[in-house]
Amino acid sequence: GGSSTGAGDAKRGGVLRIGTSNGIDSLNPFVGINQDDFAVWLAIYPTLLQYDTTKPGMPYKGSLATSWKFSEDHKTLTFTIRDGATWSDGTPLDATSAEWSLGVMFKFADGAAGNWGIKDNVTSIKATDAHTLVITYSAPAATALYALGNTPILPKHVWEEAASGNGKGLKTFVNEPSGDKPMVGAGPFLLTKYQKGELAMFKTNPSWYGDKPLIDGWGLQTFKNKDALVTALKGGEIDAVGGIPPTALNTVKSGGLVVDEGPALAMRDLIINSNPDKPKNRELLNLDVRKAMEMAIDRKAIVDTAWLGKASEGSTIIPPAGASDGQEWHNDAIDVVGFDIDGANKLLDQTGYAKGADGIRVADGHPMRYEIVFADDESGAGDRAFQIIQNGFKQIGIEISQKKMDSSAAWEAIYCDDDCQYRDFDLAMWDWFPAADPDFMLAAMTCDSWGDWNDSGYCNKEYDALHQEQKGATDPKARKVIIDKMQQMVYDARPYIILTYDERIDAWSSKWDGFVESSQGFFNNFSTQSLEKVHLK
Amino acid sequence: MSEIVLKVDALETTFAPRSSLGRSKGAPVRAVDGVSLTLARGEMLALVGESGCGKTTTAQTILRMVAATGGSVELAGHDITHASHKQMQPLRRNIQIVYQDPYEALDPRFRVRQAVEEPLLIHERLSKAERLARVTTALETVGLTPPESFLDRFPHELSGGQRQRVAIAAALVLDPDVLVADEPVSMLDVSVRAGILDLLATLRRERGMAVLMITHDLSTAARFADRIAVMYLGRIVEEGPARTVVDDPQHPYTRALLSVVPERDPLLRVVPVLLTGEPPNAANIPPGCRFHPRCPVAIAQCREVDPVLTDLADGEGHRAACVRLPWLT
Amino acid sequence: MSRRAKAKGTSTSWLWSVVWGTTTARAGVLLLGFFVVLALFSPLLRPYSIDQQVGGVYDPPSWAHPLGLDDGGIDMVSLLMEGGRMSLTVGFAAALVAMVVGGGIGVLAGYFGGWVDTVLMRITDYFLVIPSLPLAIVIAAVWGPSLGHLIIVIALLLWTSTARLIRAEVRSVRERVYVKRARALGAGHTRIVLRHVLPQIGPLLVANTVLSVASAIFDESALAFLGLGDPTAVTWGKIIELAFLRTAVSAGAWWAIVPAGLCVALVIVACFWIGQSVEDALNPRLKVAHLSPRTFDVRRGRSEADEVTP
Amino acid sequence: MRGWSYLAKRVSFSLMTIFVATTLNFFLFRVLPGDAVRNLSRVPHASPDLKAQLRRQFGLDKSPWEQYLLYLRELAHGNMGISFADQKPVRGAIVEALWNTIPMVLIGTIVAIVIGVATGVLAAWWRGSWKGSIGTSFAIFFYAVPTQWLALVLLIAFAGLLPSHGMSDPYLLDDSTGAKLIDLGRHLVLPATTLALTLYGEYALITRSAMLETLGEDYVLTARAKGLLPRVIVRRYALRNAMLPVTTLIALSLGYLVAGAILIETVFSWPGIGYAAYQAVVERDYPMLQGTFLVLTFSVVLFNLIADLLYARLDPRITL
Amino acid sequence: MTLLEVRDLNVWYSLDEGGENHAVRDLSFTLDRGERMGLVGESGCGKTTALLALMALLPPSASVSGQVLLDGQDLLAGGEAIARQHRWRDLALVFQGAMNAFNPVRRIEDQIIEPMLTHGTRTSDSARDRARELLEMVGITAAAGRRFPHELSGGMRQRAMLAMALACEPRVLIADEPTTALDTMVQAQILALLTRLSDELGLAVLLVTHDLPVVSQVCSRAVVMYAGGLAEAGPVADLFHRPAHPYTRLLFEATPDLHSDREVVSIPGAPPRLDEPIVGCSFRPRCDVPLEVCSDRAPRPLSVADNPGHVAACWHNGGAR
Ligand SMILES: Nc1ncnc2c1ncn2[C@@H]1O[C@H](COP(=O)(O)OP(=O)(O)OP(=O)(O)O)[C@@H](O)[C@H]1O
Ligand SMILES: Nc1ncnc2c1ncn2[C@@H]1O[C@H](COP(=O)(O)OP(=O)(O)OP(=O)(O)O)[C@@H](O)[C@H]1O
Ligand SMILES: [Mg+2]
Ligand SMILES: [Mg+2]
Repeated sequence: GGSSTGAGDAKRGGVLRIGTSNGIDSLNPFVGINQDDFAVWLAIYPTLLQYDTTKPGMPYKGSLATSWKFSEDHKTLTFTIRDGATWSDGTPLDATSAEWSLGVMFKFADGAAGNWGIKDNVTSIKATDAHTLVITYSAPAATALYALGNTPILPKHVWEEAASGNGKGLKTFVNEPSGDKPMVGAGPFLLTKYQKGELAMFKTNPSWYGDKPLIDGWGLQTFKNKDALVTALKGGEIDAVGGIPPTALNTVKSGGLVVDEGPALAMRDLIINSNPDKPKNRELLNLDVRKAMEMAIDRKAIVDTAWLGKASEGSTIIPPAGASDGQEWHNDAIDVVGFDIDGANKLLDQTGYAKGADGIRVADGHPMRYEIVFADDESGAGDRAFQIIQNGFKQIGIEISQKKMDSSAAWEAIYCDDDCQYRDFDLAMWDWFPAADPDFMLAAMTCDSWGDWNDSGYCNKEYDALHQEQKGATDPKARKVIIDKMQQMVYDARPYIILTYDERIDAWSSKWDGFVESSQGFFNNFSTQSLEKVHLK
Repeated sequence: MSEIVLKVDALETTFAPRSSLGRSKGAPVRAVDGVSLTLARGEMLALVGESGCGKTTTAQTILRMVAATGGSVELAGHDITHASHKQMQPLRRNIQIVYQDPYEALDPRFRVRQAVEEPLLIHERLSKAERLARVTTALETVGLTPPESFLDRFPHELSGGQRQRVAIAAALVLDPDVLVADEPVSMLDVSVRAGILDLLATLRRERGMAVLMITHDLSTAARFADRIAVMYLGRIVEEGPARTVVDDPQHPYTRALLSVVPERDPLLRVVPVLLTGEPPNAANIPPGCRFHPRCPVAIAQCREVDPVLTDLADGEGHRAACVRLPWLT
Repeated sequence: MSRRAKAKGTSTSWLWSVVWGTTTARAGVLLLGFFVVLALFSPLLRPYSIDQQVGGVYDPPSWAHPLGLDDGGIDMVSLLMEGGRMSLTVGFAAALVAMVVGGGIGVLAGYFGGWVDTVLMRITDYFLVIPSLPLAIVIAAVWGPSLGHLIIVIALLLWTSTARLIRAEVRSVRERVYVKRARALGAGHTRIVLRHVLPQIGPLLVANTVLSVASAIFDESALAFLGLGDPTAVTWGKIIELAFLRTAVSAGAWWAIVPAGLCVALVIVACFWIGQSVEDALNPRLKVAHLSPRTFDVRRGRSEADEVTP
Repeated sequence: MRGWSYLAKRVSFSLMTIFVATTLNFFLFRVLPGDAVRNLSRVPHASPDLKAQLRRQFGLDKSPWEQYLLYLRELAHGNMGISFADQKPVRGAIVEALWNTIPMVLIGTIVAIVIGVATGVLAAWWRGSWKGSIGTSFAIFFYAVPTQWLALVLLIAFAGLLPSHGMSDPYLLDDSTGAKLIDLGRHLVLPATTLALTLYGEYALITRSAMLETLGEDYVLTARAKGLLPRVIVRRYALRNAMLPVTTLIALSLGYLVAGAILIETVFSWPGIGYAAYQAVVERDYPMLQGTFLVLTFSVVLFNLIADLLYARLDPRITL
Repeated sequence: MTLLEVRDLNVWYSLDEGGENHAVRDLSFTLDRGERMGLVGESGCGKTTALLALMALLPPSASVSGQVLLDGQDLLAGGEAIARQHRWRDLALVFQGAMNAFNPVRRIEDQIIEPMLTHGTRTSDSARDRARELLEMVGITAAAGRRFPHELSGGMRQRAMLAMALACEPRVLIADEPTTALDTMVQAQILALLTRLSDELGLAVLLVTHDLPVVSQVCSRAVVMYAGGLAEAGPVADLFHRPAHPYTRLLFEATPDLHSDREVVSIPGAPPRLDEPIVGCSFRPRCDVPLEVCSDRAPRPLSVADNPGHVAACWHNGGAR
């Protein structure tokens, strides 16, 4: 990990050249969905809060808001907004600015601003004066800070027109710098230049309200080709990379670069269609079959071969890196069934699905042969993982074949549309990049999420009740208890078999120092700490 | 005169100009422009004329390989000018054609036996043995003896003369009434030409087959044909018994044509009548007598009057189409 | 002379004599044969299983694994053999489809001429100008990737050139005297096409198909590289794609990339040698060079023929 | 007169082709799976209202025929639509991508033509000798290697020595024109070389066979009989005539080149039109895909036309 | 008087499939200044090959022996460099296919000028004048020189070819079947032109044809070739009236006459293969008066009736045993 030295004696200046293989999708906060988009907004727009990624539980820390306070009943949240902040063009930045911006997102939460999800239980957003922003809720909201904290506050004087009327202008607004002028912002950095799919350039914002970063600016260069990314880092064309492919780790290590590894907030999963109304291949609803399947998956081999050791074996739907509000949410008490072919076979034998002449088990008169819907963005490591699973399943008399699709088609194949009840698939392999707060991931398993994020068809009233309960559990400790229970429920029912949790590999040139040691890597969408502290040696 | 097997009357064949973008480019090519001729059983008629005057097109039209745009063709009493494909099919066996190029006339992948029996397969239902018998006879007729030694050869294993004989055998095997021979020997060496021409002569004598021979070699025509028809720019300009036409040509074009035939004997040197002017162009037929621009004896009248074939007083069926006939000597 | 060479015709034995008689064509046949044999017997000959890990990720070449291992720790030699099987299957199948479609259209257009020709050739022209790779991308994306679709997509790219070539040849064959003669005889279209035209264009079609196999394998590798190949089938193109996805370049694992590309290149070279030799032989004009850096020999002494005495 | 009608005929055929391709282009993309609106809105939570609104905005609620007419009308005004991916006009993105592709393709092609034609001529001249065989073998090899593979091999070989990504170093400090040009040049080397090498093989083979064909023509023998020097004959007679088919084929290949650059642009992340087309497929960006597809078709048609006109210009037998 | 002498010329073509074609065998003849000589024989008997050998234009697959002496200098021995200097300056060649003998993409005039500049016989201005002059001489307007070959008819092209052949004022004009592709009327025109030019310019002409009557009318002497070798050579009148070789006689008899109904014969059989050794007289299998010796040994060309200008290679013409 990077070490942090005191800011005082560090060298100032320089442009940090960051390479990414993710890339900016759109700079419009109502359009973009990539992780890099969020990271960029965090760097150029003010937010009420940021996460403190240096601490394991990622507690919130103030940004535009210097402090925040819940009322007794936990239904009113009051932010104190700092004094003297301005937008980069000199326009004042205060509570009313936040009121307007969050108000827009609230207003269009069912439309253009859907991905900001700040509607939950909110009844009003009000700036009572220039320093005070008051949010009121209809019920205690455990996720209130999560929902509001990192949401960028947009300059009213730039966005006003786009936000007028039905808000349809929000989606088509071109949020890019034009000419030589940097884009109006109020984060630690200002966006000066943007070429889609290639590059974004930032310079340090002289009028930022926080501590001045040490660098003059930074650039984010997109490499669609990971080889080129690694080559560029090694060749000194760029200084730092988040997300080195594991296959290149040795090369990077031998290249005299600083390598930082850690868990990432991502997981790979095998989805088993759990829709209770599933008409075909209903044996897949049998919990013993599912358990046997998990037992036939050699997670270690997947970690070693597909990920070259740069991953960890999966268990629940909340990755170990998932933390917020000072709390880590992963349930590590779960008793994961191990790789055990014999055990799996025994289990299956008990179900009565006997092996046929070709070694494939027969369930309800048909052979246990399934297609796995495979989103092609999983290609590479995913292919390898599939191969390992396929081998394991073969040994327990289940044959699977890969049905690779691009992500749009895969989406079509497994997600329910607005009023669909059932998608006709058996198995699928995909990934999740959950949020810091577990609520999102937990919600994806609820009956309500059918036709939305729920792709497994899992539906359990008891689970749904717990989900409601944790939303109101304003004490993180108490909330964790509920969430642990939920994780256990999902684990036992196995709508998902979580294969692995990702690990990230970051690397940077030894010319640089000052990266903040963080569970989320040096470039993330939770905090700008690293960018503020990094400096030339 | 004996039975007429082929009668061509005022035959016209016009090739439409090539069009581009719906508009036609250039004038239509009147390749055959009012040809009349008759062919009696056992007769050999030579059609002679300059290159491009429409000889081949006449033959193709008679065989219905190209459509006539005017006039009529009567084959053994049937008007075939507008016969459908179906009606034409049974009649086709009565008229066969031999082409100029013996190297191209046979499918390189067909053995002699296959090439000769193809007409039988198309027109008759015979057993294998019967077909073989017919093929063998045909090969014998054309002088490819012993036939057995030729049956299984490929064309490239034969000499030019032999190939032409195979082509003739294939034309004969159906015993047609009319044989059209389009320059049958012009691609062959002098040394083997006579053999082929003799063969044609024998066939018409012994089988009563009528032969329409197309040639540009007047010596050959004079020697082998009964009658000669001289063609110029799509029209027959003179016609009559071979000897009469050669020895007593009436049309100035025939005279010019005859004058340029070189003599074998080096001691007899003739002064040719060389025609000047542009070679004829079937897309642009001059008004009046079509020969007048190149005619050494043209008079003003030739420019207006398009002369028709008229009988000459010699009573031998000798006809010519010239304004200035009969010559006043 | 050239006339005679042409009239000599083109039989199966002729084709064979060209293919086996020319040095380059023979080299091509042997090379292609080598790959075909390896492909046919790949399941038997493969030293290792292609879905079983036998060593570390990107292990370099060793005695046990002369071409090293891939990113899944699978033996490259075995993979290449299996890849060859699939690549050749795709190549041959697509070339055959293209041959049937393109050849059929070419024969129809060339033989019948007139409006049939105009319509068919217009269609061909349109297909010809549509940029093929993007079209293939779209189609593969629409239909989803599978080996069968891939074959059709590739055939779609190939048939136009076959159609044009065959049409031109059929037009010239149609004007050959023996075809005219058959028509004058009253032979039907079927007979003429089947008995006279097709056998004549046969060798050209074969040569063209062999060249199409090369193009098909080339195209397959390109489509696979763009992620449009059949995800479940191992082909040479797929091997390169996987290596690219799994950063073989920066991992320094050249063995995961280089041999697969060389295999593609070698098969293409082999097909090219065969196809080109046949085409050259069909075009005797190429044999004549009126100008050459070499000149004829001048022999001293007298002819031996003269000395022949019984 | 004839010349103009020929020109008119060629041009009208080209226009016709573009029309057909445009139509095909439109309907082809209608059958792609994946809901345009979902991709468009990028919001899984989008309310039915919003979706309907977006549908209206992008004309997706109309019948395909209406959409088609709309599409044609807009196209006639030079409007290729708004990219689904980044909500920007497609035309600008395509023009930019084209300008990026052109220098790379141009340089690669020129190099390929020069060495390809030279190799072809020499290989034909030395036909039958070892020198000729070497020339031909090189050509065949480069004709045979898969483009993307060659690109990767060059990438392996020159990693670190030459930039392997994009077309410029965005962090270039010296922003004088000279420095920028040098930077562009360095980025150009690998993609342009890949292109040049793959094309070189093809061009050399085309030239060789065209040369062999002309060297067998009677006029070459006549030229020799006239006592001309071999190099004069090669230049004025053989090459001059061989250039007729070669020029045409090269012009034709240029048309497909833009599309063919997809592989190279993908490997080297060259932000050109081919890469744009590929990205558009990946992102299901219909308008962008339609736009690039149209541009690519247009380039093929254009170069076809150029090839025709060039041929007519070079060959006096065809009067323009 | 002798301008060109061919001595014991032999040409072999090595064949792709192995073996070789002995296309010209011990051919000897002479050509005098201003003389018109015919070279006749059946297709494939080696006429073109012999001509190409005269100008050292044979393909690399050929090998030759013997001598081609121009004014006593051997053209074959000196190699390409020597031969090239003589081409067109001394020996000009008109091919059968004038269609393809012109470079299709260059103007006629430029192609006529080219050899003059190459051989340095004219400066470029006077060369252009000369080209116009030549074109007028062969009966096409000088303006036609600005045209491209395809814009001329076959007859005009053949004339232009003649004009080009005369560009460097050669001493020998070799014409390989200059009229076969042309129509009878045009053929007569071209032959008349050829005769006139040779008379006016004192040009020696070697006319290759398989049309005997043409030779009879145009040439004073002729060489009859059979299977690559010389059968008979002599004044055309002698060849017609007193043939010393049965082949010559039969060849004349095979040609019909316009005005007589004389029997026309054909010569049975076919010429021998050239890729196998020929034992005895090459004509023996087709000969109507064979002798016993003919099948054993090949006859040598000997003078007929002590006339040195008339030779025949036939055992009937005597020969040492
Ligand atoms: N298919 C065709 N389309 C257009 N014009 C044609 C066609 N066939 C022949 N012609 C033209 O018709 C005229 C007569 O041609 P045809 O072949 O009948 O002459 P011919 O007397 O047989 O000549 P030749 O002696 O050269 O064989 C020529 O001007 C020729 O160019
Ligand atoms: N390049 C070559 N390679 C091999 N054999 C050849 C070659 N050129 C000609 N021959 C053979 O040499 C012999 C003589 O050919 P040549 O062309 O000289 O005959 P020709 O008398 O001119 O015939 P024609 O009257 O047909 O023009 C023929 O048997 C021919 O097949
Ligand atoms: Mg004709
Ligand atoms: Mg010859």
